[in-house]
Order: sequence, then structure tokens, then C-alpha cells
Amino acid sequence: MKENPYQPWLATIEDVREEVGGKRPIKTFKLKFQDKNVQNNFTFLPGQCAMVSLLGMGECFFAISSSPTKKGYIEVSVMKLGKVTTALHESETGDVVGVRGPYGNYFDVEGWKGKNLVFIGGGIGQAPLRSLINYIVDNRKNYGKLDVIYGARSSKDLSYKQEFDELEKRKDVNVHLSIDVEEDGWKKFVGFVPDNLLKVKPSPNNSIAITCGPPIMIKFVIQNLEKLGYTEDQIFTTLEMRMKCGIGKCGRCNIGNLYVCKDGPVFSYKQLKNIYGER
Amino acid sequence: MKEKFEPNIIGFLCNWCSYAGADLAGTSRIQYPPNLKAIRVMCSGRVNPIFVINALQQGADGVLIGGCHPGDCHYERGNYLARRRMAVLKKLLEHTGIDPNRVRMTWVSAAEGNKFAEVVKEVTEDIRKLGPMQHFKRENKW
Amino acid sequence: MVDEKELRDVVKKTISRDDVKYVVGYEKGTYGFQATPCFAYKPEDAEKFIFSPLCVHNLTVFPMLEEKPPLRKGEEPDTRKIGVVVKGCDSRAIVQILQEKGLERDKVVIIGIPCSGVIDPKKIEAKFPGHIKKVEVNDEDDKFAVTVDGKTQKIPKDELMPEKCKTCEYPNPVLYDILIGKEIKSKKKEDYKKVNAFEKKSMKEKWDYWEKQFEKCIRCYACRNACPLCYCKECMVDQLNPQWVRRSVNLSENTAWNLLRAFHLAGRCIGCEQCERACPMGIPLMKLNKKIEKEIKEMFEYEAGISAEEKPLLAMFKPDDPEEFIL
Amino acid sequence: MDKMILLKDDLSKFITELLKKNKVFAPIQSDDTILFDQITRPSEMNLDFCKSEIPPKNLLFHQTETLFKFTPGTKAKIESVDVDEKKVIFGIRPCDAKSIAILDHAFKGDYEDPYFLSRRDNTALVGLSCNKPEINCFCTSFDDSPASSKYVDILLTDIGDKYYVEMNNEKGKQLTEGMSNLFKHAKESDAKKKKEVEKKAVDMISRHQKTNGIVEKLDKIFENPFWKEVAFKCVGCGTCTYLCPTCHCFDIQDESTLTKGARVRVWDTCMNPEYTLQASGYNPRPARTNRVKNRIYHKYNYYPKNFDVIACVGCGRCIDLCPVNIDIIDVVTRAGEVKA
Repeated sequence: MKENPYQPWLATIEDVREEVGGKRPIKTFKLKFQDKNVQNNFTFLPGQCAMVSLLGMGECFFAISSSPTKKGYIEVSVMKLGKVTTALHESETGDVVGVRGPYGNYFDVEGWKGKNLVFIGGGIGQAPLRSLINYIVDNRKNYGKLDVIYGARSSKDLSYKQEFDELEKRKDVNVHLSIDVEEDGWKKFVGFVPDNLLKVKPSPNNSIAITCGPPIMIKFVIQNLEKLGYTEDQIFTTLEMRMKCGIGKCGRCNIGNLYVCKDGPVFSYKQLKNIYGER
Repeated sequence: MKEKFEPNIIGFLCNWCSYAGADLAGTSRIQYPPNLKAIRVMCSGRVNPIFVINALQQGADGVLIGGCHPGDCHYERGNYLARRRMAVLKKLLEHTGIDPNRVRMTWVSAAEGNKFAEVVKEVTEDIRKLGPMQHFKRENKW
Repeated sequence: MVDEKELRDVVKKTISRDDVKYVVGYEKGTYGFQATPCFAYKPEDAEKFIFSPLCVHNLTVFPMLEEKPPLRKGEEPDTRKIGVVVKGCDSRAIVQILQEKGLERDKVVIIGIPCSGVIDPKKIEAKFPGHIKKVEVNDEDDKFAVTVDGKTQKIPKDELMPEKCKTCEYPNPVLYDILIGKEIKSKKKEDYKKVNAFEKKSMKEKWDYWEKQFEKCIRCYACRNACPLCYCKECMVDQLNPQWVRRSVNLSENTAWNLLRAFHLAGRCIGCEQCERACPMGIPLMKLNKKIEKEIKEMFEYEAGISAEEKPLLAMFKPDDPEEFIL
Repeated sequence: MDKMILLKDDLSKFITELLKKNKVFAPIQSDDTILFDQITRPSEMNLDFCKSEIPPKNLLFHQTETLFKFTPGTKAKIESVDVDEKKVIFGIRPCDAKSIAILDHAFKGDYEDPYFLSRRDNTALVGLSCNKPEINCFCTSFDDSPASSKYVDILLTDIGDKYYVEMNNEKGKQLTEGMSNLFKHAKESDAKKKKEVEKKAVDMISRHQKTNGIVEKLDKIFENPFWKEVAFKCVGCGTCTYLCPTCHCFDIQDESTLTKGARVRVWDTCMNPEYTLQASGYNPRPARTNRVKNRIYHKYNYYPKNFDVIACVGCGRCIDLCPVNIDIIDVVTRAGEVKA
């Protein structure tokens, strides 16, 4: 039989890190392929996704949240919501998962060389951005000014805290964190991410803005970016849909004639404006 | 030599009566066939016909539902509701050609260890006579 | 024979009310012997409404199908009533839904039509095969007058009626706000002849029969979706955790689905035959439904869809319910 | 392309020959429906039909398909499955054969679907021209004919006491290797007869869909209230999609016990709200309107944009069996007339 894109490779969970606790917990899983050849040949770029499955439970499509500059493993960040993600949250180091990918397109990290970058993330939407931010930071000299705007419901819901602490220490990255509701001891911005964006006011000159988060946040972020003078081809986002195959066959993740899994998940606002369809 | 058929029976036993009855049968060392696999439910009224159909799909040759005697239900009416449900389910099974005797119901109180053993004996023998349930056993793909 | 003008006037009047969102009725279909559900949002829409023996659908399914999208900020839910055109059998579905509190009485306007029998689309298509674009069918006492290509034929009703109409005990709507025309009298009686005949078969014969039927099922769930009483928010076959019925299409899962579907309609099925009509594979689902209907009539003296005040069959009991099967 | 003649009396010999080397699937009667199923004898076939209840796509794209088997747990293992051997689909209608050519696009591409494509490679299509189209047939609306030989390997056309046989390609020739005694070269008069039969069938098709410029038109009316009107009577069952020869959406599920399992793919339907429902509770296609629109758009807009062909072959199954008479001929024709 021909090569089978539906058949995953086996990978072992090397490490589980709890990013966020509470009702909607987020954990980051560090996965290492069992087959060395597979591990070495699995190359991806920030923004790409992988199909991760717990055999017996099902598959889910996740953005790879580790940077391609970190070799030897991949990481996915998972929010506990449905059947598979709940089961994943119950797995431990040493458990085996199936992984196939990488799927989809990626952020144009080559084309963006020399530009200023603004990252606007909310909640679990930070996962694909984390991959990109780490990639950019590891290739810092190729890019201009970096602004990272990130917010969550409360300080407890902010993920990748350690990494943000480290980023904040760096002089060549500006980090702007926010939470939605006031909290004791919180000295940074209080309010929604789009409002924080207006406060930070990143200049549109020679800039690219990349946003990911809940649909409603993306909508207002785009509105505010336009207010700040960003044009439609300066704004990029990554989308999420229910997916089953990851390779543009099963039919459910289409927006117009494009499949989010295969033709996305990274879209420019210009592209999005020109395709119609429910999203 | 052909192996003797040993029926596989799933018992949904109510926590307050039948399960305690089964317990009593055990602690009193009353002998009864080992074919029944007991699943404790809080009340016979909890037994959804889905459970029964699913058990039959997954390889049970028979299903026994045990509840409290009428009037004794811990939740007042659970066993009465179960009785109606099973009456209808048995008729439906019969109509599709599945012997309704594969689905049995009994009232066993916490004090009736003996009765429990008797019921299990009877059900096991009845189902042994019916033979393996092969009408719609689940097809596993592996 | 139903006066379509009267029907249209009533629909017009109903949709003109401020508290009515829309009225659902029938219009001519796009080809052959087809009628199709249609919706009136404004008085003019009433002009396309018809009623003929081709109006086989049970429209009470539509109020139950309404999607309720999450409201935007400041948006008020649309609480207006829905008008439904019903035949005798259809009205029983409404009664049953009301009984189960799936719908509130003041959320529907019931436009009742006395009906002396509809036509089984499969039977009439078999009788008039070929390239029929437009037809006319009228009800004439004990005959249907079928006009095809300008030629009218009178055919005894029994030849074209679906089973449900042959033994229909409720030609008049059980519950209605407005009645079109006059109530009709009928001496038909449900005698469960077919059920009784099938019961006489041996266990093996019965299973051989159903095995063949269930094997055909493609699990499109047309039976469920066409049924006005299958309105669960999440059907048990769509449930993933626990997943009772697997998605695989094979005899085992198909049997589980078909048995559970029939069981979930126990004491609720009002015999409108929509499941069987909608089934693309021609599985005789009513044979299961009718059996249950007969048994609950005998065991519990209960009939679904007659009184909205009664309690649902499986949510109540009598201390002296039959229990000869209990050990 | 070779034109031959096969005497009707020799048909069963032909089938018997085919059966020697292949699994043969042909239309058989089951109750009052016609289905494609494996035959062991020529007499099991029934060729007196217009279209099978379920399109023969299910022979290549199984409704339930095991993708692979596995052992769950920390010692997980994955075991591939093999796809079955050579087969012949005998008696496939030109419209259904076209649908398989359309499905090729979906299953090919950047990622090739090994299950469908392996089967496709191993399957020969022996078509049978349709000489009695039914009321809802409209294949002519896509510039095709009920006797089109474009998408099959061999096409048989009933021209009275014999079949006019068109050997379309190498695959067809290979299939009939060693059967030259059954086939005779066709005469001019036979070709003429086929044309006549074809014309007669085409004339029987009475319904037509206006597909001129539909792709561009749909671009303009996505938000039009017309769709709400169309979709409101939809009850949301999957009949139209399951019985559509070009629908190819599927769901992937794991079926397992604690020790063994298999990943299975099953047909899915975009008419089902769960189809797009996300774990967060958000559904991008929450209402029937969205879903019905997606079905039409997928066939008449997305598919042509991606693969340059309308994903409808005009078999009419969805019209025949829709419980509420949602009529794709009527819907698309009216969509073309809606004011943008």
C-alpha cells in the first residue's frame, strides 16, 4: 500500500508541565518520537500543527508550541475541554501518544526578516505564538522591534509564566501582560487584550502584527489594529476548527474553499476578508 | 471435544437490596454459579435500556437486573419505573427475535441471600439452554 | 376535501398577529407527487399554502428543530408563537410534546385540518411511474382522484394510503386552536393485524427478518430527524463519552441504534409514520413502533398523544403493573 | 478506442470470465432496492434499473473503514491494514463513474489517501449506459450523457439484442484479454444504433439545472436570505450526503478496549450539527441554514474553485430521497436567479 498519511508515529511523553490550573487547565506536553529517524526528519516552522492522538481515545489537532530551534522534541499545549484533551490531561510522563504532521502553513519568518513584530495573544491562543516568539528570539538579530502583548482572564490563567519572566528580563523584547479583571498585587494592565493593544500603540511602520486567541478577541484586535493604521496585509492570525484528518480530506474545517488544516491555519487578514464562509 | 457453553451474564444490582443480597449469599457461603458478573447501581431505576443492549453487544449472553421488592425502593419508585421499562424492552426484544429470557429482572432484598443464589441458578440454566447470544454481538475491528 | 381558500385565510390571519413568528404549512413540491413544507412570514406567503392528500409530512417537527443561537449583547430572545398546520395524527405529536413539556402550549398556534387519509408517496410513484412533472390529487370520499397529464383516474383509497391511514382512529386533530372545515366521522379501528401476524413467527424467523432489515441501515438518522418526538438536545448516538453506540456501520451497531430508537419512543410514538417514510433504505420501522404501541395499550392501558395532562408513560407507574416476568 | 459488439447471450459468459480473475461487484436486487454487491454467478445480477439506492462509491470509499489497528498504553503498537485485491464494478452508470473521477480530486493532492486510491487503482469500471433515466435525473445539465464513456474503462450500451462495447483504455483491454471470442468488431450500423439509443435516453431527461455562471453567482449571494428560505424545511438528516456519489466527508474514531483497538473512519455528514461543533462549545455552522448552504457551496463553488469541476453528477438521489423535497435542481437554478 502507498504511504499512509493517517497512520501516526509513536511518541513518548517526556515531560508534562502545568501552565494553568483551575476549571480550564492548560498543560504543555513535551513529546519525543520513539523512532530516531522520524525525530530527525520531523521539521516544521512556527505556526504549523500536528495531529496528536491517544490511541483508543481519538485525535486532536494542536499547534506545535515549541520553537523549531529547539531540536529533539516537540511540545503541544493543551486546554482540557473535550474527550481527547481530558484524557491527555490525565496522561503522565512515559505514556505513549501518536503524532502525525507537521500540517498546515506557517508564519512567513523568512519574509518578515528586518521587520518589527507585534504579537497579540489571548488565553490558549498563545500556543502558536509561543513557537514563533521563541523562534524569533533565537534569531533575534534578524528582526526589528518586538512587542509581545498577552492577556488572560486572571493572573492564574496566564500560561508560560516562566518564559514570560525570562522574556521580560531581556532588553530587546517588550512584554505587555494584562488580565481581564482587577486583582490584588497586579501592577500591570487590567482590561481586555484589544484595549491593552491600544494602550501599547505599536507603530505600524515596517511592522507585522500576529494575533491568536478567542474569535471575539481576534475580531476586536483586528479592529484596533486598523485604528492604529495597520493595513490588511500587515495583520496575520491563526485559526482553529474542529478537525479529524488534518490533511484536507474530511471536509469539516473549511472556510469557503480553503481548509484550515491544509491551507491554513495562518491567514493574513487580507485573505480572510476575501473568502467568505462561517468562521 | 466441544467445550461446554458457560453463559456470560451481567447483573445490574441495586445497591440497597440486591447487591446486599448477593453479598449475603457470599458471606453465608451459599453456592451459586459463577457466571454472573455483578455491576452495582444505586437503584434498579438507574438501569437504562442502553446498558442492557450494550451488554448484549459486548458479549453478554444474558442480563439480570436486581431491585428491591415493590414498596421497598430506597428512592420510593425506582424499581416500579424499572419494571415498566423492562416490560417494554422485553416485548421489543421478543418482536425482533431475541429471546426475552435473556433479560431478566428480580426482586431480591438484602436479607434474601438464598433467593439471590436461586435466581442466579435459574437464570444461568435458562441462558445455558438458550445458548450463546450471537444476534448482534459487537464486531471488533482488530 | 379541504377548502384551501379557508386555509389560506386562516394562515393569513394568523401570520398577521404580532405574536406569531411564522406559520408552517404545505406547498406544492418541485416535481411529481411531492408536497413540501413551506413557511409564511408575511400575509402574502399564505397564497402558496395548499392541502391535499399529498401532504404527508408531520410539520410539528419544525418547532422542535428551531435552533436557538446564543444571544448577542442587548438582544432579546424571540418568544413569538409558531403556527403549525396539523392533521389528526400530527396533532397528537404536539399533545405528546406538550405532555413532556418539550413545548409550551402558548408557544404554538395549532391550525387543525380533519384528514381522511393521505397518499403514500412510494405507492403512488409505483402506480404512476415515469416522467411526471405536475399532478393534481384530490380527496373524493373513498377514492383519490389522481390527475396526471390531464387524465383523471379514481383510485380506491386503500390502494394508495399508507398503513397508518387505513387504521386511523384520529382523523380529527386532538388539539387545535383553529379548525379548517368540519370534523369528520370515522369508524376505522386499529386492530394490529400486521403486528399480530408477525408475532406468530418463530424467534428465528423474526430475527432473520430484522437482521436483513438492520443490515440495510446506513445510519443517516433520517428516521430520527423526521420524527417530531426525537428532539433530545443530544441524541445518545452522538454522545462520545461514554459512547454507547459506535459510529461504525455494521449489524451490531445498527441493531443497537434501531432497538434504542424504538425504545426511546415507547409510549411516545404517535404513529405518524414519518420515520418509515423518511428512511431511504425502506426499513419498516413502524413494525417496531406499532408493536410497542400495542403492548403498552395492553399492559398499561396507555395511548400516547391523547392528553397533555397525563404523565409520560415511563415516568409513572401503577403498583399493579404487570410483573409476571419478574423472578 | 476499440468499438466492439457483445451478444446479449454472451453477457453471462463475459461475466463468468471476469469472475475467474476478479471479484465482481454488480447491481443486485434486495427487497425493492438495487444495490451494488459482490456476485458469484452472472444470474445474481439485475440490470433492469436506473440507479442503485446507494451509489457505488461505497465500494471504493467504504462507509466504515479500518485505518489501522493498535495496542494502547505505554507499550503502544500500531499495525497497518491491507486494502483488498482486484475488483471489477460491473454495470456502473456513467453518472456514478463520473462521480468517482470527481472523488479522485479530493483523495489525491498533497496528501494521498491510500485507501481510496489503492482501491481505485485495483478497480476496473465496466459501465452500462443508462437507457431509462428517471424523473430526477439531470446528468445532461453538466454536459454529460447517460451513455457517456468518458469515465469508465469499458462501456456497454444495450442496443437491442446486443451490447455496443467501447473499450476506453488499456485497463479495459487488459480486462478482456483472452476473451476475443466473445467480442466482435462493431459495424457502422451498430455505432449509429448506439447514437440513437443515447439520443432517446437524453430526450427522456426532462429536468435541467441551470449551472451557467453558478460558481461566480454563488460568490455574490453568500449572505442572501434566500438560503434561509431554502434551508428552513431541512430536518437535518444525512440522507442527501450519504447517498450522494460525490460526498466524501468522514469522521475518524477510535474503537477500542483496554488492550486492543482500531482507528476507524466512517462517513460523516455536514448536515449534522456535531460535524463542526468544537469542544469549546463554539459551532461555526450553528444553524441548518449554514449547513445546507455549505452542502450546496461545496458542490457548486468550493469544489469548482479547487478542482475546476462541479461536484454534482446529476444522479438525482438526493432529490428522490429527501424527506422534505429539498430539490437541488430547483435550489441551484433559483440561486442563479436570485438578485445579488
